[in-house]
Amino acid sequence: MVPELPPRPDKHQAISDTAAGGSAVDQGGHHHEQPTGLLRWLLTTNHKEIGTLYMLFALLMFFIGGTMALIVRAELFQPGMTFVVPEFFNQMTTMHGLIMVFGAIMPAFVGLANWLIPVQIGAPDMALPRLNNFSFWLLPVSFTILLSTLFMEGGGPNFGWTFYAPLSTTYGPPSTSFFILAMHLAGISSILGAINIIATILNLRTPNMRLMDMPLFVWTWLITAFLLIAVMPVLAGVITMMLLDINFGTSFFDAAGGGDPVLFQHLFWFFGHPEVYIMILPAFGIVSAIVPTFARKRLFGYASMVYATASIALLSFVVWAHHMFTVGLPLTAQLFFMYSTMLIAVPTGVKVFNWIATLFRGSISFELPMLFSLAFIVQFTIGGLSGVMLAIAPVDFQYHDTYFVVAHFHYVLVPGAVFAILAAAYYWLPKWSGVYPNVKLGLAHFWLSVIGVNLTFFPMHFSGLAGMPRRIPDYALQFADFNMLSSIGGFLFGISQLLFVAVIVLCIRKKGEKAPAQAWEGAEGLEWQLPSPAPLHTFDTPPEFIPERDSPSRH
Amino acid sequence: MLQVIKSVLAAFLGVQSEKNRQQDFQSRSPWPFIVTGVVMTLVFVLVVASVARWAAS
Amino acid sequence: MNAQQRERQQGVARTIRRTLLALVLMVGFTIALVPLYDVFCEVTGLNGKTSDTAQVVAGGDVDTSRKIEVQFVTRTSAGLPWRLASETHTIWVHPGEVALARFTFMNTGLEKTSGRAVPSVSPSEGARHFRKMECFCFQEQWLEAGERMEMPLVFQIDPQLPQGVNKLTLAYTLYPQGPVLGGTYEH
Amino acid sequence: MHSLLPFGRWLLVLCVIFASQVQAAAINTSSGWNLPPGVTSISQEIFSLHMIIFWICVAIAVVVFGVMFWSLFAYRKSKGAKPANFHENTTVEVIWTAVPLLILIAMAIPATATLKKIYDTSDADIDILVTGYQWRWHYQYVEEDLSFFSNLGTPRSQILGEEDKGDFYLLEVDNPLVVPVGKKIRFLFTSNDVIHAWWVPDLAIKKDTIPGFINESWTIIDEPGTYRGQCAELCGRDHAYMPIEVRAVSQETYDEWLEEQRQMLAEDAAGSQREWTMDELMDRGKGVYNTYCAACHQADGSGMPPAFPALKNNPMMITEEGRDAHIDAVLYGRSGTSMPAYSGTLSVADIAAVITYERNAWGNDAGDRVQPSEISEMLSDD
Repeated sequence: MVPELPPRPDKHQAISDTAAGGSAVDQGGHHHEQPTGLLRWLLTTNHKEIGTLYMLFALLMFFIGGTMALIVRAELFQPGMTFVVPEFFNQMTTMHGLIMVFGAIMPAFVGLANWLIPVQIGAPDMALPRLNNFSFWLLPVSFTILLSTLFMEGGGPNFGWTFYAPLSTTYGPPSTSFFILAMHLAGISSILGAINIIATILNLRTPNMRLMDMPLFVWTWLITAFLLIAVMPVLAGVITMMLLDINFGTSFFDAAGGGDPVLFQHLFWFFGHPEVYIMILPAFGIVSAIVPTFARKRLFGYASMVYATASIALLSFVVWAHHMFTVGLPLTAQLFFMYSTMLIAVPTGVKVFNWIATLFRGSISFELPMLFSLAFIVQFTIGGLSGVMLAIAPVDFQYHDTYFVVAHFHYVLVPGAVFAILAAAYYWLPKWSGVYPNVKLGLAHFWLSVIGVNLTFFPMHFSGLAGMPRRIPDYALQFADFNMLSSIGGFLFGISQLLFVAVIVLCIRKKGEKAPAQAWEGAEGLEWQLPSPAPLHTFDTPPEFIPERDSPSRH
Repeated sequence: MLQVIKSVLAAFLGVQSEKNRQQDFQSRSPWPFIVTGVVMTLVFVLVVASVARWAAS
Repeated sequence: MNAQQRERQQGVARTIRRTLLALVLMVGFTIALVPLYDVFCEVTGLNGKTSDTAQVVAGGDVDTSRKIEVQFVTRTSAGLPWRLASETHTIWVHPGEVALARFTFMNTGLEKTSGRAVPSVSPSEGARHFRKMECFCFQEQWLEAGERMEMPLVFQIDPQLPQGVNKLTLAYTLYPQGPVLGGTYEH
Repeated sequence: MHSLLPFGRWLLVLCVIFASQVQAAAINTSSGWNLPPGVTSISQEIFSLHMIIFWICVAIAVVVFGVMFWSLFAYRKSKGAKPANFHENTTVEVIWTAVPLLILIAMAIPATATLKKIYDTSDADIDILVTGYQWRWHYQYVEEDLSFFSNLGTPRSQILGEEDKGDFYLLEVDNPLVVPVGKKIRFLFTSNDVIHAWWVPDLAIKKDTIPGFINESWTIIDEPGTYRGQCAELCGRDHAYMPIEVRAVSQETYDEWLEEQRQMLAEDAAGSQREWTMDELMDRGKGVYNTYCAACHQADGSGMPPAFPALKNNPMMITEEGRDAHIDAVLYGRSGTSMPAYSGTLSVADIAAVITYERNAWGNDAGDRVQPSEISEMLSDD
């Protein structure tokens, strides 16, 4: 693999320093003979275009996965087998999970990384532009395969996104091998993306920018990328063992041949728990960028944020079995995983405290990105607190595999990670498109989302405590009220995301207030020195960076 | 080395004094920190494991 | 190409080499996890699996100060028309004492088939202290149609068994052996 | 850009809604908002642990969100707030690291104590082996030579909405697990196929049943009553339809029940020897069919091809030649399909009855009877 940097045209005048108020300088086009139309997007090696592709793909998957969630919520609107049959219900819950995790949230973060990391560290592009193109296009292939399993005989995967053996092996539908292929492709895409991001961050920073001068979004992604390198091979290993069990007569997970179904869970969660942090660490980086901007005050505890992110990442490798408290671990193991899980709450708490200390004595205004970030902090904290409750092993016997868990991880992932992604979109849309997102639509989107998301997931705490197991298509009558609320909330949240699409369409069509280079008053960072919209090629000459003046950790 | 260990320990708690932080900034290579971090994680695992073993007995 | 760019390119190449190395190490680690897990289970009794080869009688004195209740549970699984029964539900043994239990296998099907009994011990902490000198579970068994066979289990409870444990349950699940096709068993 | 006012007001409303929900959850412990305190000392300990950690979380949330919202309110730019310039403070950082750490340690101590009690399965009076099947539970009283299946008791017509749903919709079974109060019961868990989880909230027991492996747990139920639960681990299509019903009764009632069960077993054994009439077989067969077969092959035998073939007009079931294959399929299952073997699940009378039913219902006109004695001969050891 030969690393290749994008060619550097000499006649090109780099943009440096502030070009406040400047409109887009048209200089992207004359670089090379570029194919036009569809081919251009197919072959692009430009980090901004690939970033856009990633994010549009994630949005599409968000809607597909969301539609599946709404099918689930429609079935659960009232008790009884009312709308779909259980086989299809199981396929919907499984596909919803897989698509949202691997198709929506992860690609959305990778898209943000592609767009933002080079412009935040003053690099001309990602370190490996062609590899970048390849790792994106693996995703549509992967998810086409995954979605096509729904139309195969026996249907698509129906064993939950955690695909526990032997339900997914000995008892899986015939399409399971295609599911494994799709997961392999998505995994390879993630690994390649991670390598690219690490290579970019470690080598292409503008001169004088030390690691401790990088914006937190870059830091969180650096750590996330290391997590990906560490755990994606484990996922690949697990699904390969499944494939061997299914097709080649091995018995890794089959007790009949001397295997152990619990081994599957250990391996899966050894991947799966760091995976959870892969889906939240970049969100921490986003919020750490937005809160200081609109509090007009520097991020409190930059260094401790970096340290906390790193220790969360390291600790995430030693807590996996808290997903398995009911499989019958010996007492010592149970205690070990309970203690380590409780301890991981400490660095996570530090982050929340840092954001609040950033707000304290700031000069706060409530633009759209700030609203989403504040909602993120509150809602993520709710998810974190229910996480602490889940860490207490004896009590987890009552919570495990109920809607309480569903409420917990959705609070972390939807009002958490998804809100952070939406915050990021509203924050950087002026930079991407050159116009501010429409405030009226954005406000409506925000409030409907907040109400919808909490109406969906907050009652799930209660249905879970009251005893409703997860992944059931039909339930006892005492859960009916909570489920009806959740379903109403789910549809409200789902439909209000169409407003977001409207906001994006308006931005793409340049309908809206023109944004200057420094789109937000309090924003810091190299990306705000670029005109809005940022031209296709930026920082061909590394920008000037003076740590004493520009570093987020300066004194 | 002692300095690195101290920094990593502080990092686990998310706390670092001003002076030490400045010192950390001076070193350009992150590798000592990464290696120490992994080693400290192992130490952490052993400590928690022995606490668990003690509590279980 | 200027010096800075060359330096960057070398840096990128170095980083890629290192991350690929890390990737290879992780793949190796994943493969190693399977045998590691077995070792870990054997050492800690994580999953209640007992050793799948015959062990020798552990020396030392028989601990007559306590008696352990050993309970046998047998099950057959779908796809194998066999029955497996233990002579007794429970026997009491002193730690260190060598004991014998008899199990009866019956093939109620119409063909010669093979099966294997998979053992599991609960509480799992007891698994590694359950030493088997002779067991039908070490290999697969063949039975003619209608055949009945009695097979012994010779075992010993290690005197190292933790003090709190005074009852061990040994469960045998009988699984069909033979070609596995498309995830379901032929019989 | 826009005014704070609507934002603040909304947040306030939202907070009030949250607070009142949380309040209600905490107070109405019996109204289905919260964990049940349960009927064992362990379940009550778990419940109080749950409430302690819940209130600690509420307190943390109040403090954290309090400071946050107060800051949002007090340092509004629209009110002319000027930003301060601090961005770190080691003392504060040490405090907010140490305090949560101490709280967590304080939580870990009682949690450890409870966990140790949960793991102490020694000196049990009764051992019950619980085996998960797709999709029913099997209970075996290890010392009593007594075992039976426990199936969903809710009729399909209620699930499909053709009939009003009963009070215990999806939480009722045909054969509940009966146990005496005040006795230490040790449960052993395993599975026949995939992983299930046996969960009864009132007993605070949730344990995975894993094929080929055995798990254990225990309980002492203090109050007589009926305690209901469900399978808690996704186990395939009918995961929602395998409830658990535990009936805790006095020792005398339990002994009577045991005696009754033994008599029924004896009757069944006698029944497998005698000749059954067509009506008897059809009557019993219909019940067995609806419990075990109708979920896949449908109550009217139409099946759901291609996965679940139709039995109505199925050549195997209307011809004399198909008879052996038919019996074989029910006894030993069909390899390569999801048709399980019923030889270990159903009694010989049930098997004979259901085969007879399938051959003579919905217009199938094989006209023959399959006698229990015939089946037991096929299954006999020699």
